[in-house]
Amino acid sequence: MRRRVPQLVCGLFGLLIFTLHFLTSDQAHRTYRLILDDYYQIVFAFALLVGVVSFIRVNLKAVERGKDRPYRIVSLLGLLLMPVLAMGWGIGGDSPFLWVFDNVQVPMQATVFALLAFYVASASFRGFRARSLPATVLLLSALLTLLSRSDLGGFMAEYITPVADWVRYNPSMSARRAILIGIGLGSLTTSLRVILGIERTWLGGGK
Amino acid sequence: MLLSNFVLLNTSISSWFDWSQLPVLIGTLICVLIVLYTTFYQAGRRKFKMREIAGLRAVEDAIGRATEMARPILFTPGWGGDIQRPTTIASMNILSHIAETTARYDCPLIYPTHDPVIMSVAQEVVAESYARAGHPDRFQSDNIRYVSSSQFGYAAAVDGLICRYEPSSIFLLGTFEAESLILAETGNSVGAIQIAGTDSTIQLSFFIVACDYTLIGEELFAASGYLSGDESILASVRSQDIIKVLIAFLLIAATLWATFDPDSSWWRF
Amino acid sequence: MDIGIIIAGLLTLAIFSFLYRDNPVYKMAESLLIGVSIGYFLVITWDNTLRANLFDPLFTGGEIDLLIPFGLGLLMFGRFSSKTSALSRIPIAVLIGSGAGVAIPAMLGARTLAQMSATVQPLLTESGWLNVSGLVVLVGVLCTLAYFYFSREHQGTLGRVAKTGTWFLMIFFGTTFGYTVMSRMSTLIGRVEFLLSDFLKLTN
Amino acid sequence: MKQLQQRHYVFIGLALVVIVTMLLPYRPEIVPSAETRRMHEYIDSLPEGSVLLISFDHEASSLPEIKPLALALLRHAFSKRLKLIGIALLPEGTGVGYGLMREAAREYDMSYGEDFVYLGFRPQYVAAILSMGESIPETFPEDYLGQAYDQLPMLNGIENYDDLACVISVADGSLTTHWVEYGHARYRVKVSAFVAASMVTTYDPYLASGQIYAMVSGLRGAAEYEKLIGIGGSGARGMLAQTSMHLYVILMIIIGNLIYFRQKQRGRG
Repeated sequence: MRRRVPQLVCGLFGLLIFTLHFLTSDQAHRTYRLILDDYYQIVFAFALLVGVVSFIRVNLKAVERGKDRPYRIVSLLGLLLMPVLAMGWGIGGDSPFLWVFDNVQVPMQATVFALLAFYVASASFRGFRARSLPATVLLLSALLTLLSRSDLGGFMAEYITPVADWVRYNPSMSARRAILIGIGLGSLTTSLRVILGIERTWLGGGK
Repeated sequence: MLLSNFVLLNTSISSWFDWSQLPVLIGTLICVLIVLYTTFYQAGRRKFKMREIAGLRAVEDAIGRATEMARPILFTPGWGGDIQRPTTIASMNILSHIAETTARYDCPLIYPTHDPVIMSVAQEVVAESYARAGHPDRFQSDNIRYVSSSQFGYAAAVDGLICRYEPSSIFLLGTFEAESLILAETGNSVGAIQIAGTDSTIQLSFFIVACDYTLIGEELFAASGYLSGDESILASVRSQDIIKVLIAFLLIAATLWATFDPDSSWWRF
Repeated sequence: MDIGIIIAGLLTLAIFSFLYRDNPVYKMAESLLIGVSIGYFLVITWDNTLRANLFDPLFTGGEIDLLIPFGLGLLMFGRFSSKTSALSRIPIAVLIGSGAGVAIPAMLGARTLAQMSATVQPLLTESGWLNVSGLVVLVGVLCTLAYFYFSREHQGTLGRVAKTGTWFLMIFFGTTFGYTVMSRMSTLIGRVEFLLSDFLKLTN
Repeated sequence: MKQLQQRHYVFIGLALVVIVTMLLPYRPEIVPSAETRRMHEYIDSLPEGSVLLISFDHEASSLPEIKPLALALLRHAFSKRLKLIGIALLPEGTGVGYGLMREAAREYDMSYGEDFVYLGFRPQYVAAILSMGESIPETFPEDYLGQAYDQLPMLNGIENYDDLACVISVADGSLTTHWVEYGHARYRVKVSAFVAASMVTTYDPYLASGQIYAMVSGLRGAAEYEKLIGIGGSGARGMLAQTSMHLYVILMIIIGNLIYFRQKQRGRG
């Protein structure tokens, strides 16, 4: 019962959505939209509440045990701050809510993102070793692209860039095509197994 | 009479069926038949064998290493996916296998995610694996946690977990975006053995450079079958192979056709 | 100076300090980022989804059919107790099932069929020359597909073809790496521009 | 410990390169690529009053790369007197998209509601894209500022994708894929893209197959577009730093290999 019902629901919804994809009637389109738009979002929103409660619980427990106490408190305060600001002053144009978003959250996120530039440099230093033939091909292809997209003028623009563009549009793209086809097939069969009820891992494993 | 009925039926079909999607419908039906054939007909007759994938042996090694060193394993499905994504399901399959082993050796398994639905499903999967391994008491649901839905909030949180737990093995299996290299380089700095696998083609290039082993695209789906030993997944890997052979023949035939008859267009779907 | 810029600048430096190593300043910034970003997401989800798409239309607009997703959502709360947690499988089943239903035509149509069609090109140009680029693409796709063939060990002819496939893969990874380096550097440029011109006022 | 230090030298070198080049006043010459020109020609060819849907499919964190791209597009579109509808598929891009549209609109004296509108954010991007194919007013009953859809004069008669010239996705990640796989594949809407450089190879197959009509990428693409429309911007400002950082990465790859080969030789000796 704990498995059968969800499995049945899953199969039915899968079949329904799949069928609706091929239909043109307004009713079909409306149902398609209702399920994919409203159902998805609303269930997700409730799941988020569950997730946030779990986050708070994990952090409160840590505060009790005294592990990393100041950090956990900062996390919890940050989490509390945003809804309080939103409830007090709204979330529009010049609200404190957006001010915190713009001056606290965005700069930190952008900086975490910018860390990547440094990691790219250290990964290039460490990972791009010509250990084998394929590794050498990888290295040369990366060097070619980097050179072609640097503004060094003259020789580069005339000879390197066309070669790099040819590589990008032909051998490089063909590999990505095959990866896409492969992933498409993998996703397709996984989805089929989900609808047919053969794939049950999401129910906690089906063995 | 019969003929007019048929015409009527035909026009009524054409008014509610989206004809531009016909190739997709035919393609799907062919694939369904092949999957059903390998899953229910062929699977009963012979055992599927699969070629060795280098990353797979590494998965076992990585689990072994963590249990030997008695250090945690960190598994994260990336920021890019949601539960509807087939890649996430494949990643859950591998998680289930890893959790079974960590349960047996009582090795902590940390699973941070950006998606509360994925968190719920992962808790079920891991709890069930611990029960299957005979150690339901060792399961700690708090180790499977929602960190933040923001991309770099998630990245910062996972980075923090990596630095503080110093896991011996890190599994980055799922759908990743730009956060991939942040996680992989931080993992490298604490000396963890790292196994990555994703359907995000861009991030593959970073994983190839920064991780110890990388499952490329479809290999992730195959790996989920190989590790779990689930015959039905192996059967669907087999069906993917059959479809691939069909595609290869179709591509060659269509190319030859197009070469000799450049005005043809039957191969444009 | 604008207090917002000072805070943003200090937090930027706090995150950059992680490059040296994990430290209390970074940990503080990280904890704040996690908390604030969850709070932000919570507010946005409340405003965009729960209020705008559920409670308003249901309670003031009288759209009773929204009771179904509302009920499904409430079942997620089953997770708060281990006795009722199995209830949450039903809404999850709806998500996974409908996701699979969408994915099948999408994956087959846009990924597989469209990519196949685009690969097919006449191998002779109009003037009768061999279309080298077209041939390279076809060979690349076929060899890489062979790499993803799992049913047999990669030995003999299949092995050689699959090995050629790995070269194509490596070319692709190299190109992607190159382009992504560009992108990552741009982000750092943006951050440094902020620090130099807005925060430290060294340039304008 | 030794690796830790090596890492730090690499970091310090990069920091020096970017800081020094940003402080220098030199600006290199830029030659627009064919790809960028194609987009420029397309927008240029649209008759006055055509409606474009601009989807801000990015996070706030990638603003440094996205802003010059988006501004170049908006300035060109407004100067051609096209009508623009803005939306966002990621919550963090919402405020950013609105700010950018207002900034560009001010420069060209465009008025809200007549020449451009901003509909705001919709969660679940796949669902949102599909839903707009059925009905934009039902997907966005009100705009970002809370005004009803039918109260905005510009939106009169705009029901779904059939009423748009093109969808332009301004993206830092894989969201454009969904425009292609759901918007274009199902509703045949024309899709073009302004994307972060990291996404270029992801979208190449779609560009080549015509599923994406035209694409401009990266800070460099922005600099090229700025040159085509004759307006300078921050794209051009960063180009010297960009080139120097590429050369730095190339240098790192070479030094890494020199060390590797020396160690290998020593190992043999």
